[in-house]
Parts: sequence; structure tokens; C-alpha cells
Amino acid sequence: MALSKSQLLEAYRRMRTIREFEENIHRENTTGEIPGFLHLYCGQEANAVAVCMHLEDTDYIASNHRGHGHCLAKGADVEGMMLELYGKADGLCKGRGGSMHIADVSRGILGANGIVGAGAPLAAGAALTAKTLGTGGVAVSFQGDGASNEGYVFEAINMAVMWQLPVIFYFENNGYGEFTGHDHVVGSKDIAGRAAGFGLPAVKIDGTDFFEIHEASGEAVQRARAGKGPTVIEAVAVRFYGHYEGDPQAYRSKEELADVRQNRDCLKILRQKLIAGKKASARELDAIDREAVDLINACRETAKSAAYPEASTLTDNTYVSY
Amino acid sequence: MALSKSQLLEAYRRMRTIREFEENIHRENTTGEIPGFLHLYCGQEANAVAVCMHLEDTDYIASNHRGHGHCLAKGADVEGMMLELYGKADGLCKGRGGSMHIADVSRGILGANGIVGAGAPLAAGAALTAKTLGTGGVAVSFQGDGASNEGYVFEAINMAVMWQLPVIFYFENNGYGEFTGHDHVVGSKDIAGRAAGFGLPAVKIDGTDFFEIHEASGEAVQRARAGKGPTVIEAVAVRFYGHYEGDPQAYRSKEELADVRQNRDCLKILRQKLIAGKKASARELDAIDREAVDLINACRETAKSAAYPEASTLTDNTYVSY
Amino acid sequence: MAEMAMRAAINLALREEMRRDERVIMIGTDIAGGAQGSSGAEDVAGGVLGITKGLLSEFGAGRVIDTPISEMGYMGVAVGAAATGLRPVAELMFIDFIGCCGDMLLNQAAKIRYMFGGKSTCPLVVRTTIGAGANAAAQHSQSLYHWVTAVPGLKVVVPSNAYDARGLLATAIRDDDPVIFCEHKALYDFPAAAVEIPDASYTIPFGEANFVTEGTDVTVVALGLMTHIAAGVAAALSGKGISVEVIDPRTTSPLDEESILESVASTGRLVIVDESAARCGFGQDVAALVAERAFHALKAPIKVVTPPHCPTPFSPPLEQAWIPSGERVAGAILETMGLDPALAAA
Amino acid sequence: MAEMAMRAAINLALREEMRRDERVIMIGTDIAGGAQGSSGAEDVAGGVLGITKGLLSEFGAGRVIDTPISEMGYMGVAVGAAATGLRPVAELMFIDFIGCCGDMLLNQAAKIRYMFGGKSTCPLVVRTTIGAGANAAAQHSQSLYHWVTAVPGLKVVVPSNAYDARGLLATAIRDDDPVIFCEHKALYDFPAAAVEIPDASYTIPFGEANFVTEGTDVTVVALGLMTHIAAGVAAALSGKGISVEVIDPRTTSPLDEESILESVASTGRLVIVDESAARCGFGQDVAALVAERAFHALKAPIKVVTPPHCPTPFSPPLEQAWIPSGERVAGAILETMGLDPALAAA
Ligand SMILES: Cc1ncc(C[n+]2csc(CCOP(=O)(O)OP(=O)(O)O)c2C)c(N)n1
Ligand SMILES: Cc1ncc(C[n+]2csc(CCOP(=O)(O)OP(=O)(O)O)c2C)c(N)n1
Ligand SMILES: [Mg+2]
Ligand SMILES: [Mg+2]
Repeated sequence: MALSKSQLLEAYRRMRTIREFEENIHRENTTGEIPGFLHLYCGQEANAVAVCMHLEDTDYIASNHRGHGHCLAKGADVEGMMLELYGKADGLCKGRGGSMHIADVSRGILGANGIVGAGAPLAAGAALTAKTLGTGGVAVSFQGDGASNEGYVFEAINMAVMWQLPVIFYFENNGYGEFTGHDHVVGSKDIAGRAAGFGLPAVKIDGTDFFEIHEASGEAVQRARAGKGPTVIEAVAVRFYGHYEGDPQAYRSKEELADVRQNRDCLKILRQKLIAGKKASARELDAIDREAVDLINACRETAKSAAYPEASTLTDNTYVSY
Repeated sequence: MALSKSQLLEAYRRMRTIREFEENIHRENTTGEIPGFLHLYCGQEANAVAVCMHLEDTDYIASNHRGHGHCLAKGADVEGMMLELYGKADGLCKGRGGSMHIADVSRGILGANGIVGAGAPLAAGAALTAKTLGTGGVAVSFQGDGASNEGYVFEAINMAVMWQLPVIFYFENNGYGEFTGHDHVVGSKDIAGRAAGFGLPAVKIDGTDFFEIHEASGEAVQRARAGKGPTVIEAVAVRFYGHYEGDPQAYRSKEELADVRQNRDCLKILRQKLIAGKKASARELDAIDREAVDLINACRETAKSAAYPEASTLTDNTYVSY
Repeated sequence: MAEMAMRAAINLALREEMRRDERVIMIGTDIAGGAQGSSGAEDVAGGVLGITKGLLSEFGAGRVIDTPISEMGYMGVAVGAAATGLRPVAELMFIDFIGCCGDMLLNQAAKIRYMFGGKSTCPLVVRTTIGAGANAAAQHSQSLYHWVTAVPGLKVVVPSNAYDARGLLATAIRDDDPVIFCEHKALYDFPAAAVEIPDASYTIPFGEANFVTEGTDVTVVALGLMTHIAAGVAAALSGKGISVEVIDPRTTSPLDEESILESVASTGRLVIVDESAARCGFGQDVAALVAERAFHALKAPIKVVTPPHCPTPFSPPLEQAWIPSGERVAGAILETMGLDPALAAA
Repeated sequence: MAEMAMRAAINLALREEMRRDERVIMIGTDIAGGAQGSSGAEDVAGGVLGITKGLLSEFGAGRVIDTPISEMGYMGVAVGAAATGLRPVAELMFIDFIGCCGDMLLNQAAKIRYMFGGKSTCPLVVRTTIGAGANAAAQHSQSLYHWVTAVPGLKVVVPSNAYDARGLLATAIRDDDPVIFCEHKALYDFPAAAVEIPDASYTIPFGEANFVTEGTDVTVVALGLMTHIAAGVAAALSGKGISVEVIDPRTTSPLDEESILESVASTGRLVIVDESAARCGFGQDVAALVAERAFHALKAPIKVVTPPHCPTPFSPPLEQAWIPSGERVAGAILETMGLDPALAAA
């Protein structure tokens, strides 16, 4: 799947924007101004971006607790996201959801989710809608390696196979569920292989390589759109930070942490490939970097000074009508 | 695994007793004296009996809604079972459980279960006890093809693999979950294959052939006792009656129903093999048949005339202490 | 107008709504039944309780979807579908199985609208069965509507007769919020629940109680099967000069608080008959409402008649002792009036 | 005697019980933490909230078992283990996840003893966290102890301080029935919950309320974090000549009904402060108890102070408005006394 220069630059911009968004939170979190639990996506940006490049607003994604990247890649408003993380009234969810529940259904984002694995059946449901109403849409659920142990994820895969739903189950295997290594809890040591037994194509790819992700997910999306059913993708990825902000990661060696940043940084890798392949100059990419920094800084300042929701609105939207 | 004549006759007796037990219920159910939902095991007897021949009282089984056969095979008192089905005070569960909750923990029976698939984690738990306390015991969960779609069954399999638990997940694939054919709901069309992806031995066998079941489950039990971990067995079996008593089975052809009784009756097949292999004479087997009939008739009469529990005992045993 | 059993009325409402709006789909285990059987006959069952029979034939497998036994999975599919443009009616065969799919109701369906700042809807209906009396023992007899009533974001319906069931189910399906629709198994073919219903489709608003009987001495609040037990007691006691007002709230969330409070304001006495639970149940909920907001009208202690705090037993005589009986209800009514409960038997 | 935070007290009780009885095992996601990490360091976390730290080091991986993220599966393993000779303490990281494992509590652990005619036991403890206040939003802030209190066969503990937590957890682990042990996240390091506790191990019986303050004007029933809010209000109001008796039931099932009824018999007024639910919650349960059994002592309407019927919001000021506040509690107390709620602020 050939990508035009503008597509490539846009992909870089998105990955860079996500990185900057997350790094900003990482820095700002120490100020205590950002409430709640925060799970950063740094290191995994290529996955959300390359997958979502194949999707339209009318396609759906279901995300997980580590959801900032997925939402930004799928087109959520950056400022709205930042406002939401700060719990402000003008946030994407009016301050009700926060980091773990960021959503924008109008952009096809069924939400980050505080329940590990819950997105898989939800995405299958969105795919059922697409199939039933003939919208031509597809759905993608993003979840981690840890989520691959939740039984309902398998249930969703089985139903997707039976009903040949246009859905992709995308497992970002960053090696850890919280503090526990993948091999300690996945008996088969292999998510794609385990899924393949359910009777659908299941591939294992390098989740640090934008192009490989783009290729594999493109095929899966095409297959889904063509009515040829679901796909499982296991992308071997890396997590730069701890499970949540504040996790000192005693369980990871300094060497591993240095290695992932040096050798397995998807953003660095894409940058090198773009330059080496003469798709973009360092100068062009630097400009994008600066724009991303500016954008995020502006959003942060807006978010910091924005108003909190009024207590009088506390129960709004519990129901449509009651 | 060679079986002595007395073992073979005992196996035949158990299968015959289960068959007679169930046929009796089938007949008596029309009188309205047996309360509740009834799921008969007729046609599947070889499975419970051949598997449980490898087990001691200190080993555990977890059964499902179609549990009479498993319980009888594991050594539950026949009269106590019959009393329980009639809801009588001297029933195995004092009339509290009935058909769907028959249990006798002292015999290693963790109960029939009204929740499809729930037995799989329970059996894994019994195996964890065996492993932790070093009892040398093993655990078997019996469940149907339909149960293979419950996610927590996969979760249990995964944990059994990770912790190398002495547990066997025995799937009796009788082709139907309630009224729905196996192929309609198992996307991969293959339970053993789906399970194998979890990283454990998974075999598919003929669930109408006592000897094949005995062999495969014997190997699995041996492996478990030797600390070599769990096994999945899918046994292709047949269900003679409807899902529950009263199900007219419009979804099954007359031909299929005739065929399973004529050509796939595990009891008939065992009988023929015993006689053909000169392990037993028709006369010996006839005598066992008569004894089974007499036993069940006697139990039925006892059960019919026995007393119901007193209303004053209604809340007994909700707690050990409260 | 024709008399119809509650079973048929529910089936009718489903048909009507599926005809009216093609976004309405049904999903559940064996809701059609028969797929891939060797006879080739499909639509043989309509669920183990036969409620959805004929829908497959009329609407096809694209809209009447037999699922694997994967409650969490298919409930999640229903929620995801509801959030993206369909209006699924998911069947949970027995509410007892809520422990196998609870998260999709508790944390997803109930909360997405709120968590997403009001920018989404989840027009999901979960049809499920409740109730003891069928000797189905502890795992198939519960009436866990108190669990879902406690969850903000869910609406909860407990119909007591064919007329209400049809109208409330139509409302549920047209409602943009998730609704748990609880059908008492014993009412499907219960003679007193089979009532005259209009030919044309109709809706009944949520949060409007039905006054089953009017009375002046004691208010009795009862739902589902209990409504009929209460009505029977009211009829019997009226022969003894005691006037009982039986209120059937029909929906527990939203709850028609005003009707209950007004009734107690006039009678001064309250008995609640409830099958849900002896602790933290719907009965206690109504008692708390009245003890706070109609306290000054009360002339006597509030009585809550529920099953005991123990699982539902299998054995028929025990099960009958477990279910709130007319005798216990009558006794409670008489007690609130300072009369000898033995009078009921007389 | 030494002052200890609730976090440390729970850790201590777990150690003591694991030392005392080698059938006690722990099971849960990341309860040790660090397995198969590249540094080789294990026992790094003790759960995301750090409660079980050090147990792996002392008792080994055979008794401190890190599970996959498979709540239904590992809870089922715990139930199966409990029925066959172990005494598992299973951690459900947040009670909000009960929808992912509910059946194992509702239909298995709670019911097997009853359904099996009393011939088995299920000595399982589920340690779980409850409570809002950490900006953890709707799926990580619930206090669903009303759900489990409603289930016959389960016992439910909601400790409010380090002393109670240690003694009640020891009791829970030695108890032969399944116990849901609900730890409020905000109390782990809450100064007022850090109290003096004895050096030697001790137990506290279930079903015995703690009188946090004695008083004569109004009875306040409160659990967990709410106990401290109530106690703060009681202290403030005592300066205004109002004498409040704060009762902490400590266990919701069994419930010390007698203490509550006796207190109301003497004060004649009842306020319940409860974080569980605005509908069918624990607060309503206590209100119903009193409205039935201490009715004649009541001088004023019963007040139940709960969060509103909406999910827990994320945004800090909204969340603070959601949690029952001292102001609301004081207002309710004054109202039951016929005084102007504004007095509280004064
Ligand atoms: C049902 C459920 N169980 C447990 C948790 C707690 N939890 C949050 S994130 C997480 C780890 C998830 O690991 P993984 O799926 O690999 O995603 P990652 O964090 O690595 O992106 C856990 C256990 C939860 N939120 N929901
Ligand atoms: C969790 C749950 N879902 C659904 C049911 C209803 N149900 C009872 S038996 C059954 C079919 C089970 O099929 P299978 O596992 O193949 O066993 P079989 O009846 O064929 O022996 C179903 C759906 C249930 N009891 N529990
Ligand atoms: Mg991970
Ligand atoms: Mg089957």
C-alpha cells in the first residue's frame, strides 16, 4: 500500500502530536493539576496512527485505559482531549470521563475504557451495526496483551468469526500487563497463535514499525470492508513509561528501558526511514515537531485556565430522559 | 490400559445404571412428580464412566446441568440422587439442590451446575488445592460443546496451562447447545483445535466408544498426576433426548434420532464389544441389566414415598454461622 | 380488544416494534432455536421459554440473532450496536446469569452516556426473566431487579400483566436509555395476567404506577407476580371490611414516588410485598422513601414482606414457603392495622 | 501498641493469617507484581494499591499467586479451591469489576453450601476496594457492597479504621463462609483511620457494631469513609449542644440490628450516611429496618444521605459534590431535629 508524501507527513505529525501530548502529561502530572490515573501511550504511537489511517469517521474504534493515542489518531480534538484530562467543563466529555473514558462517538470513538478487554465486544457490536445497516463501516478494538486473557475477548472473536463481522482485534503486546510480564500470564506465550485457533487470520507483526503495521492493518481493513470477516493482529510493541504515571518500574531493567528508547522508538524509526527513503527532509520533520510542541503547549494553557463544570450540572446526562 | 474383567463389568454396570436412572426419570417425568428442569444424560454414559474409572474419592469432578451421569459415575449414592431429584428431605442435598445442583463433596463431586461453563474454573481451583497441598489428586470438569463458548472456560484453561495444574477439561460435544447446532456457534467448528492454541495437549475422540474414552482420559489423568499439567479432551458424543425433558426436538431429523440410537449407542457398542471380545457373556450382562432395573425401581419407590423437608428448615445451611 | 396471555403480548410487542423500526434487532441464546439441526427446521423454539417464537420467520436471521453461550460477549455486542445505530433487544435467559455479563450493564450500558458527557445514547433493551415457583432452584429463580435498580443510568421495568407488558415493552424499545425488562416466568401463562388488550399498538410511560385496587386503610406496593398475590389478599380482606389499595409501580427506575407517597398520605399504612431480596432490595427502597417523605402520615410501622435471606430452595414445599405468600401479606396488613393476623385465616 | 495506617494493618493481618494457617493462599492480579520483568525483581508492587507487598517474599509464589487478567476465571479458581481445602484470599482490584466475575460470587460461592444441603463450606475471602475520591471516574469509584449484602450466603465487611480492618480481616479469613471484605481506597492512608493497635493478633466478631460516639439526640449510621465524615460532624455539632451517636456497623451482613434499633429507641432520630447507592442501597436497608422495628420510637423522618443517582464523575469538583459531604450530613441531622440546616454552617 503505497503512501503519498502528504500521507506520510500526516502520519508523522499524528505520531509526534501523540508523543508530545503524552510527554506533556508526564511532565505536568508532577504538578498535581491532572486528576486521576494516567496511562501513557509513549512508544506505541505507530500502532494507533497506522491503523487509524485506514479508517473514516464512520468507522469505529473501541479503546482501552491506555487510550489517548487511539483517540487522537482517530481524530479526537486535541484541545478537547486536553481539557477533558484536566477535568474541565469544555472537555470532550464535559469533564465526566477523564483519561480513562475519553470518547467522541461522532468521530467513531467508542471510548477509552476502564474495564480491560471490554472494547472487544463493543467493537464487534459496532461491526454488527455496520453489517446490519450496510454502512460499509468497519470497527477496530485496541487492547493490550493483558486483555488477551479476558474470556469475553475470546467470546467476541468467536462471534465475529461466526457472523463474519467487519472487525479487527488489534492486540498491542507491550510485554506487560501492569507490572507482570506477558509470558507469566499467557500460557501459550503467543496471542496471535492462540487466536488463530478460533478460525480467523491472525498475524504477529512488529509494533514499532509504522510500515509493517500500516500494511497488516490495511489488509485487515480491506478484508473487513469486503465482507470477508474479522482479523486478529498482535503487534509486538514497547511501553516507555510505567503502567501508570507514578509506577517506578522496578521490574524492568535499566538496559531494557534504555534499549526500547534507543532502538525501538517507533517515532525515531519512522523519522529515520522517511529521511533515508527521501520521503521527507529533517527540516520538514523538525517543523512538524515544533508545530506539535506549539499545539500541545497551547492546549495545555487553555486547559489549565479553563473552568471546571458547575456542581449544579452534576447529574446531567445520566439519562436521556427520566 | 488393560482392563480386568471385573473392571469391565463394573463399567458396564455403571453405564447401565445411569441409563436406567435416566430412562426412569424420562418415564416418571410425565407423572408430574419430579419437579424442575431435567436434562438427561442418555447416550453419553460412556464418557462419565470411562473418565471416572481413573479417579479416586480424593479426586474431584465439576459437572454441569446434565450432571446425573457424572455424579453417579463418580460414586454418588444412587438412592440419595433419586431422593434429591424428587426434592425429598433425605436427598443428597436435602432437597435444596435438585437435578441441577446435585453434589457430594465427600465423594469429590463439586456439583452439577446451573451456570454453563462454571465448572471449568471450579475444577481448576480443586486442582490448585491438590497441587498446593500436594494431595496427588486431580480434577476433571465435564462440560458440553455449548460451554466451550463461555470465555471463563478459556480463562480456566489458560491458568491451568500457566500453573501446570492437574486438571482435565472434558468437553462432551453432543452436537447441540440446547436447540442450536454446534457448527452454528463454534466459529472454528472445532473445540479441541481451538483449545490447543492455549498451549496444552488437546485431543478429539469418539465419545461413543468406551475404550477410546478410557484410553484418552487415562493418559490425561496420568499426565496430571505426574505433574505434567492439564489436558483438553473433546469427545464427540450423542444426546438421545431433547435438551430438557419436554423438548420435542423439531430441529433434529427422525433419521438422526434413529441413527444415534441404532448405531451410536455407547452402551450397545460396549455390550457388543464385550461379547465379541469374549470379555463377558450376554447372560452376565443381562443379569447386570436386571440388577440395574431393580436398583432403580427400588430407589424410585423409596423416593416417591419419602418425606419432603420441613418448612421450618427453610433457611438452614445458608451460612455455617451467622 | 382481545384477551391475551402475557407471553403472547410480549411476542406481539416485539413484532410490532420490529415492524415499525428496522433498526430493532434481537439477540440472545436460542431466541430462534434450531439452527444447524439435522432436520433443517429453524425457529423451532423462540427461546427456552418460547417467547420469541416466529420472529425469525418474519424478520430473518439478520435481525433475530442466535448467539453462542457467551453472555458477556453478546451483551457487549448489543451495547456496542446500541451505541452505533441499532436498537438491540438482548435476551438474558434468566436474570440469574447477570453475573456472567454484569459489566456490560453496570459499567458500559449504564454509564457511557454520562461518562461521554451526554454525547451518545445506548438504546438497549435487555429482556430477562425473574421469579421463583418453577422448582428451578437457586440459580434460576432470582428476581435481581434490585441490583439493576441500584445502578444509575439503567431503567428497570417489572410488568405484572399482558396489557402492561406490551405497552411497557414498546416504550422500552423506543426509549433512548438502556432498559432492563424483567418478565416473571410464572406470569407468562398466568390466568390473571391474561387481560384484554387493544388491537392497535400503544405505549405506557415509565414512572407511572398502576392502582390495581383503590382503598383507604392500607397501601400495598407490589410488583410482578406479587401484584397478583396482593390483589388476591385485598379482595379477601375487603370481605372483612378492610380496604386495601394495591399499587403496582410497574417500573422501579424511574419510580413513581408521588403515587406511593400520596397513597400512604391517605391510608397511613404501608406494606410492601417484594420478591427481590430480604436485604438491600426493592422493598427496603420503598420503605426508606416513605419513612423519609411520608413519615408524618404513617400510623404504623412499615412492613416489608420478602423471601427469607436464603437462596431459593429446590424442593416444592420449601420453595412455596420461600415465596411471599398471601397469608404472610394478609398478616402484615392486619398487623399494621393493629388487628390479629390470625383474622386472615378466619 | 503502635499506631498503624489501615494499609499496614491489612498487610499485617494477611501475614499473620498466612503464618497461622498454611491453607491460606492469596490470588489476584499483580498482588505481588513484577513476574517475568526484565530486571528480575519480583514482589515489586503488592497490587496497584500496594497492600500485599512483601507477601510473595515471605510465602513464595505457591501461596501468593499473580493471575492473568481473568476475573471470572481466577475467582472461580478461588471458589473451587475454597470448596476443596484451601482458604483463599482473592483480590478483586476494584469492586467495580464485580461485573467481570459476579457469577462466581452470586451463584457459586454464596450458594453452594445451601444448595448442597450443608455438606460443604466455602471459606473464601474476597478483598476488594471501594469508594470515590481518587478522581478515578465512574468505573473505579463504586461502593457496590449493597449488591453483595443483598446476596444470601455472603458476608460483607466494610472496615473504617486500621484496628477494625486487622481484626475483621482475621475473622474473615478464619470464617467458614464466603466474605466480601471492602476496603475504602481513601482510608488506606487516612490519618483518622490510623489508630493504635495491639501487638498481638486479635479478631473482631462479625455483626457487632462500633459506637464511634455516644449521643442522645440523633443516631447516625455510617460505614467506611462515611464514619469519619459522620464523626467530624458529630464533633462539630457537639459544640452546638447537639449530641450525635455515630454507629459504625462494620459488617453489613450480618448486620448488628439490635445496636441500631436500641440507639434509635433512645434518640428517636436516624440519619444514615452511605456511599453505596441512592436506590436499593445499604442506606435504604437500614431505614427499612428501623421503619419496621423501631417505628414507635421515631420522632422524625429518617434521612438517608447518599450520592445522587448518577455515576461518579471524573472532574474533582463534581466528584466532591457527588460524595456525601459533612455539610449534607449536618443538614440532615439538624432537619431531623426540626432545626434550620443552615445552623451547621454557622
Ligand atoms: C476487568 C479489569 N481488570 C483489571 C483491571 C486493572 N488493570 C488496568 S490496566 C491493566 C493491565 C492491562 O494490561 P494490557 O492489556 O497489556 O494493557 P497495557 O496496560 O499494557 O496497555 C489492569 C490489570 C481493569 N481495569 N479491568
Ligand atoms: C451462563 C448460562 N447461560 C445459559 C444457560 C442456559 N443453558 C442451559 S444448558 C444450555 C446449553 C448447554 O449446551 P452444552 O454445553 O452443549 O451442554 P449440553 O446441554 O449439550 O449437555 C444453555 C444455553 C445457562 N444455564 N447458563
Ligand atoms: Mg500490555
Ligand atoms: Mg451440547
